Amino acid sequence: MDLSVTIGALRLKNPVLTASGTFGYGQEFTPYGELAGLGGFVVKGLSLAPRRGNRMPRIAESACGMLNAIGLQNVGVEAFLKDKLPKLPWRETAVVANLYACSAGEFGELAGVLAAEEGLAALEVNVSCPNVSEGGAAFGADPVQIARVTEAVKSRAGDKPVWVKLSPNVTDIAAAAKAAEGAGADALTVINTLTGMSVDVRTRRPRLANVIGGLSGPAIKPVALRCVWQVSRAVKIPVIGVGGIVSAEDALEFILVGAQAVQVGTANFIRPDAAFRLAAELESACARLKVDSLDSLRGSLKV
Amino acid sequence: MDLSVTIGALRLKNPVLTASGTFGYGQEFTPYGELAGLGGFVVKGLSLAPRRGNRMPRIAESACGMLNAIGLQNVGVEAFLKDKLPKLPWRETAVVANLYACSAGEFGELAGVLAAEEGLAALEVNVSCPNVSEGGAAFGADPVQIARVTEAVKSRAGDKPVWVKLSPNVTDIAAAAKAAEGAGADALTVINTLTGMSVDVRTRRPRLANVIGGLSGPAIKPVALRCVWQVSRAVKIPVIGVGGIVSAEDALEFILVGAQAVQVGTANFIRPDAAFRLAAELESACARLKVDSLDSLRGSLKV
Amino acid sequence: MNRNRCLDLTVVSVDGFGQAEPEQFVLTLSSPGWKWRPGQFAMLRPASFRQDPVWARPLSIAFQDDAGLSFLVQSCGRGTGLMARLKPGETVTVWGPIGTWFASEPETPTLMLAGGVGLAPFLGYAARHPAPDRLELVHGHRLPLSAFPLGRLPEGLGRSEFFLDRGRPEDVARFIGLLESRIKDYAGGLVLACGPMPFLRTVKRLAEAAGARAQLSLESRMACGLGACLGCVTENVAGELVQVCARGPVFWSTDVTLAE
Amino acid sequence: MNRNRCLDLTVVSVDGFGQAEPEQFVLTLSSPGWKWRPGQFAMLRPASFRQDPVWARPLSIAFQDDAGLSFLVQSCGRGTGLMARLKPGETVTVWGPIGTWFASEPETPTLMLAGGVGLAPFLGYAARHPAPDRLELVHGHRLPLSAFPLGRLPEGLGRSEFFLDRGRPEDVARFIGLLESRIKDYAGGLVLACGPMPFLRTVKRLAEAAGARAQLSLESRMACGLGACLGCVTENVAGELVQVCARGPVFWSTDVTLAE
Ligand SMILES: Cc1cc2nc3c(=O)[nH]c(=O)nc-3n(C[C@H](O)[C@H](O)[C@H](O)COP(=O)(O)OP(=O)(O)OC[C@H]3O[C@@H](n4cnc5c(N)ncnc54)[C@H](O)[C@@H]3O)c2cc1C
Ligand SMILES: Cc1cc2nc3c(=O)[nH]c(=O)nc-3n(C[C@H](O)[C@H](O)[C@H](O)COP(=O)(O)OP(=O)(O)OC[C@H]3O[C@@H](n4cnc5c(N)ncnc54)[C@H](O)[C@@H]3O)c2cc1C
Ligand SMILES: Cc1cc2nc3c(=O)[nH]c(=O)nc-3n(C[C@H](O)[C@H](O)[C@H](O)COP(=O)(O)O)c2cc1C
Ligand SMILES: Cc1cc2nc3c(=O)[nH]c(=O)nc-3n(C[C@H](O)[C@H](O)[C@H](O)COP(=O)(O)O)c2cc1C
Ligand code: FES
Ligand code: FES
Repeated sequence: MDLSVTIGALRLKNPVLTASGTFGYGQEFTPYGELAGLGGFVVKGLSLAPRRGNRMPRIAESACGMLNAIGLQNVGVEAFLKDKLPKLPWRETAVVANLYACSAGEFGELAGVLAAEEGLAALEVNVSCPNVSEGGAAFGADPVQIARVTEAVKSRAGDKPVWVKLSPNVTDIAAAAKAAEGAGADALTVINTLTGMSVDVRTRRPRLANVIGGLSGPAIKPVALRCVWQVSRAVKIPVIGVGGIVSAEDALEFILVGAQAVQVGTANFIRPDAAFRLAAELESACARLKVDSLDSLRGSLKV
Repeated sequence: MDLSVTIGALRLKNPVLTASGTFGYGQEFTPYGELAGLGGFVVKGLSLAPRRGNRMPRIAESACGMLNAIGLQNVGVEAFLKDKLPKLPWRETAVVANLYACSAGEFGELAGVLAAEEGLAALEVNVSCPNVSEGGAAFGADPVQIARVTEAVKSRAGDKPVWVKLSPNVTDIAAAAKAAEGAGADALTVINTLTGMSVDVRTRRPRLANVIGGLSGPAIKPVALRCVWQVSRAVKIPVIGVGGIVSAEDALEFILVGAQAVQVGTANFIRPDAAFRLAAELESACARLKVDSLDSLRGSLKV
Repeated sequence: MNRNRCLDLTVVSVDGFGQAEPEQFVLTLSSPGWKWRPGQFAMLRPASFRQDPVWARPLSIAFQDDAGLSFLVQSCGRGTGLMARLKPGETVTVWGPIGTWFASEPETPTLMLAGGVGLAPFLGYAARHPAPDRLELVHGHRLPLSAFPLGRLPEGLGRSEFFLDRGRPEDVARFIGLLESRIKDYAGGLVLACGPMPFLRTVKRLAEAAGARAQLSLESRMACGLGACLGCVTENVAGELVQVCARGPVFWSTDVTLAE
Repeated sequence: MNRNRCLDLTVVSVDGFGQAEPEQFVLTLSSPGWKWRPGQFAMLRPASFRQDPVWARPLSIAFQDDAGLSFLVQSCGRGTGLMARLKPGETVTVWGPIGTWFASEPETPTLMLAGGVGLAPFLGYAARHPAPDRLELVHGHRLPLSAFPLGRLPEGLGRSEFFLDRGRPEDVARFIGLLESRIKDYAGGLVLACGPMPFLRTVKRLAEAAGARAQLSLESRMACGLGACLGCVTENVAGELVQVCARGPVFWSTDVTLAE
């Protein structure tokens, strides 16, 4: 069975990617599987300058999920290009950069730095990080801002495909999607984390130093599926589904509601070979669930 | 330990209510506990005319949660007042009506019908039902509509306290809260369900006939806590916390982030005596968690 | 009936039936000493569910004896899968007995129609019946017969078993033929049916065509089992949506539409 | 070191220690045949977690012998509570061995400081040490000593146990006094510590005051155990936030700030 998919001009050997922030820079997972077995992977969010991130504690568990407020700690784009990217098997699988910035200008600059990198298959724009207080949330919530950021990245990205990653913490995600599409996005990644909170009655403290954080994992799958369905009906560009995917059947559910490909996030913590296994099991899951081809499944939900 | 709380002028013997739609008309639960042991209960959403609700299937499970798209099936306000309310122990515990309508005018009319009912302790306004396609979602998303509906209900509610129940499916729940407060709401109930979806790859059908539905249960607790925290910092009126509460410790977490009282929803399906047990265990949970009084706990989160 | 309560019962035994696939087993819990009638069910929630899945599972009461309260369960998903792995001593939260029951008319020739695990309520029904020779059972099944505790059925009962090989269309057609011929003989009698929805639709159609009085035990996804959540409704002939848990699960065939 | 893999191991035994409250137990899994060093840990995820909780749990490797790979676990929450209920034959997904380890300097007098279940890595450390008479253990504990598998410790080892009665302030103060006096004797030696964060801060302070070289095994909430999620970081003296899982868990005391 042919599992390859195209996202615009980009061809992936299979529709299984890993989600930004849950897969480090890829290298951390090499003991547990072959990166080349994945359709691709998205590295941890990159900013122009290195970022220290939020104070500890940064993670907490919740029912069938987890909260994080890492605060985009990262080595900065220069160190990434110098120390990380050269070691990644980008000839064998798609390596996608995830861009984080706090203004359209900075986003453009970041895109400019990355545009010429032959090792990168696409640029994913994180307009929706709900963890960071300095304005990240605002981008994701406002279609006008989304359009501005998308344009800024597109104008500097050369021929790199630009994926815009949407936040579910909005009243109308279809409007956000259309704004990104209208501004030239090549694909949309749906969804980033839901904003949540966890507290400890004993200590009377929040379980995250940042107080609020991003909810991810199986708990959010119904919200992610709904968003992917709404977005893929609202736009013509491909949608990459993410949120609570653990099994091959989960991945197929996202394709059924319209996703072109999927990303595996929190499941990488359930077991480090989760994404590799999912990719390897996709074909047998299709057989079991009587799916002839991903194309025939895609968006075929009978409503 | 004094567990009584006041919500505006209304005094409850304890802060544990049950959530609308998860507790029928109260009567269904009498084999499993004493209604008088609750601070109060909110009955299934009422509309002017009886409503048939959505097609089947109407419910589906998800990881640590469930989806529902009941579509506000109810006997209508007349039948409720005639057949249900007289049987309820409203002298011993607070019975709260939950109002559902599709326009400010209808909401006002409903409030007018209920205003004189001595058996009702308060009116809760459902501006946020995400299940119903005919405009319910729009109210909850738009502060202007929320204000209009709140005013319409307040103007006809006589001296009944009016609680406005907010949807979490918005970009800015604090803005929604302020709109309701500004329009005269006596309290806010936070939150209604998150909009979600569930599908079956085998049949390629949605698991809800209505396609989308409301996500509830432990899975959404982090989102509910975050909303209660944001809202209770944004307004001066009392906030009633709801979303994923199962244990007495969960309830105290909501009070810690600012809630005056709580509602138990999906947990009533985990076991039918859940709310009764929670109310009964609250005092010992306080002792175990070193909470001297609910007042000292309320909003005492150290951030 | 006795006042319902929510009880924490203890697993007495989980008796599987050899090689059946999917698994089918009799789950026996410490006896709550219920007064119950065949056709009624209970909501079961093993402590091992924790918070996922959130709902209890509805199961027909199969029998209650000195050993305890027993259910015949087919493992077909998350919840019943967890039930299959229960060990003696574990806790199961239970509420019931719930709902309506099958009419018992000892003088009336009565035909019991069971689809698969829909056999469950008829184990108790047949055992209680004062005159099993006026009872007949037709049982369509896809699992080997050894997967069913047929030893529980009384002597003297008329019985036909029909093996539906993975639901092959030709088998289904022949099974419907068998149902039709048996139901015809009960025009003046009573027909009781329990099984999956397509099976119940067929029984309803055939019984009404034959002029036989029929009761159907309906299945539906359930959250509360109390009539409160309105998640399990079915349409009655007055066009109302009524709760299967509280107004059923057993309905007269002519009272419900079974519309999709 | 050998290439890490994610393995599904089988529970060999769960040996509790009588009446200890909270429970403490030795969990033994079928041996993966790891090469490992004391101080390293593994991520464990029983199949019984299903999707809740989502994370595996980090546990120090206590020892590995013919019986299998063993961990000393204190049941203090959801995850360890589920581990306490594991039965032989159940599956536990494991990845490891992970992280840095305690320095082994057979010629150097070495002081092991264990807070509670922080004893775990020292079981393997002491067992492997060629000259246990150059080793000393100070163990502060709130559970009865019978809750610890002290029989695993070699002969000849210097040992002092200190009972902290529910962490009473006066006991804590006396325990700190004991630590201080013992650490002083290792100014030219090596101090190794494993236990809760306040305990590690105290050891760091005392060791640095005494001029003793000290290694600390840090605890942190962990999601991935791979250095990927950045959820478990601690500050090093260069002011960077480094992953406890990948750059630790064992750090030289002078390399980390332990700032709150
Ligand atoms: C009144 C009543 C009596 C029942 N008696 C028995 C019995 O005696 N023995 C027995 O084995 N089963 C009985 N059932 C069916 C049983 O409740 C379901 O098989 C069970 O709830 C499925 O749970 P699960 O978690 O294993 O499957 P899930 O993972 O929840 O679902 C597996 C499949 O079963 C479907 N399903 C889920 N719940 C139900 C349900 N309540 N009814 C029908 N289909 C469902 C799902 O849509 C899915 O396709 C009864 C159901 C009802 C309503
Ligand atoms: C490198 C390392 C080695 C460890 N070795 C052992 C060992 O050998 N034996 C042992 O019993 N424990 C050990 N721990 C601690 C153990 O991982 C935690 O006790 C466990 O993860 C708690 O899980 P839980 O679900 O039972 O508790 P939870 O319900 O998750 O939490 C209970 C309490 O423990 C805290 N907690 C949660 N996770 C951790 C954590 N990873 N570290 C510290 N506190 C935590 C929570 O904040 C909460 O206060 C080690 C931890 C690390 C990081
Ligand atoms: C620990 C952690 C860190 C994350 N960091 C990023 C990030 O840097 N950039 C980003 O766009 N999304 C980030 N995310 C969001 C995920 O990429 C993903 O959108 C989200 O977790 C939902 O998917 P899941 O439920 O499969 O985890 C992070 C998520 C987690 C759990
Ligand atoms: C089956 C079901 C029906 C509901 N019906 C209503 C309703 O009629 N009116 C309303 O305001 N909220 C309704 N809700 C929302 C709940 O009152 C509550 O806000 C929500 O479920 C979150 O709380 P929980 O996680 O404790 O269930 C319903 C929820 C469920 C699960
Ligand atoms: S299951 Fe809730 S009404 Fe029937
Ligand atoms: S636990 Fe993920 S980086 Fe250490």
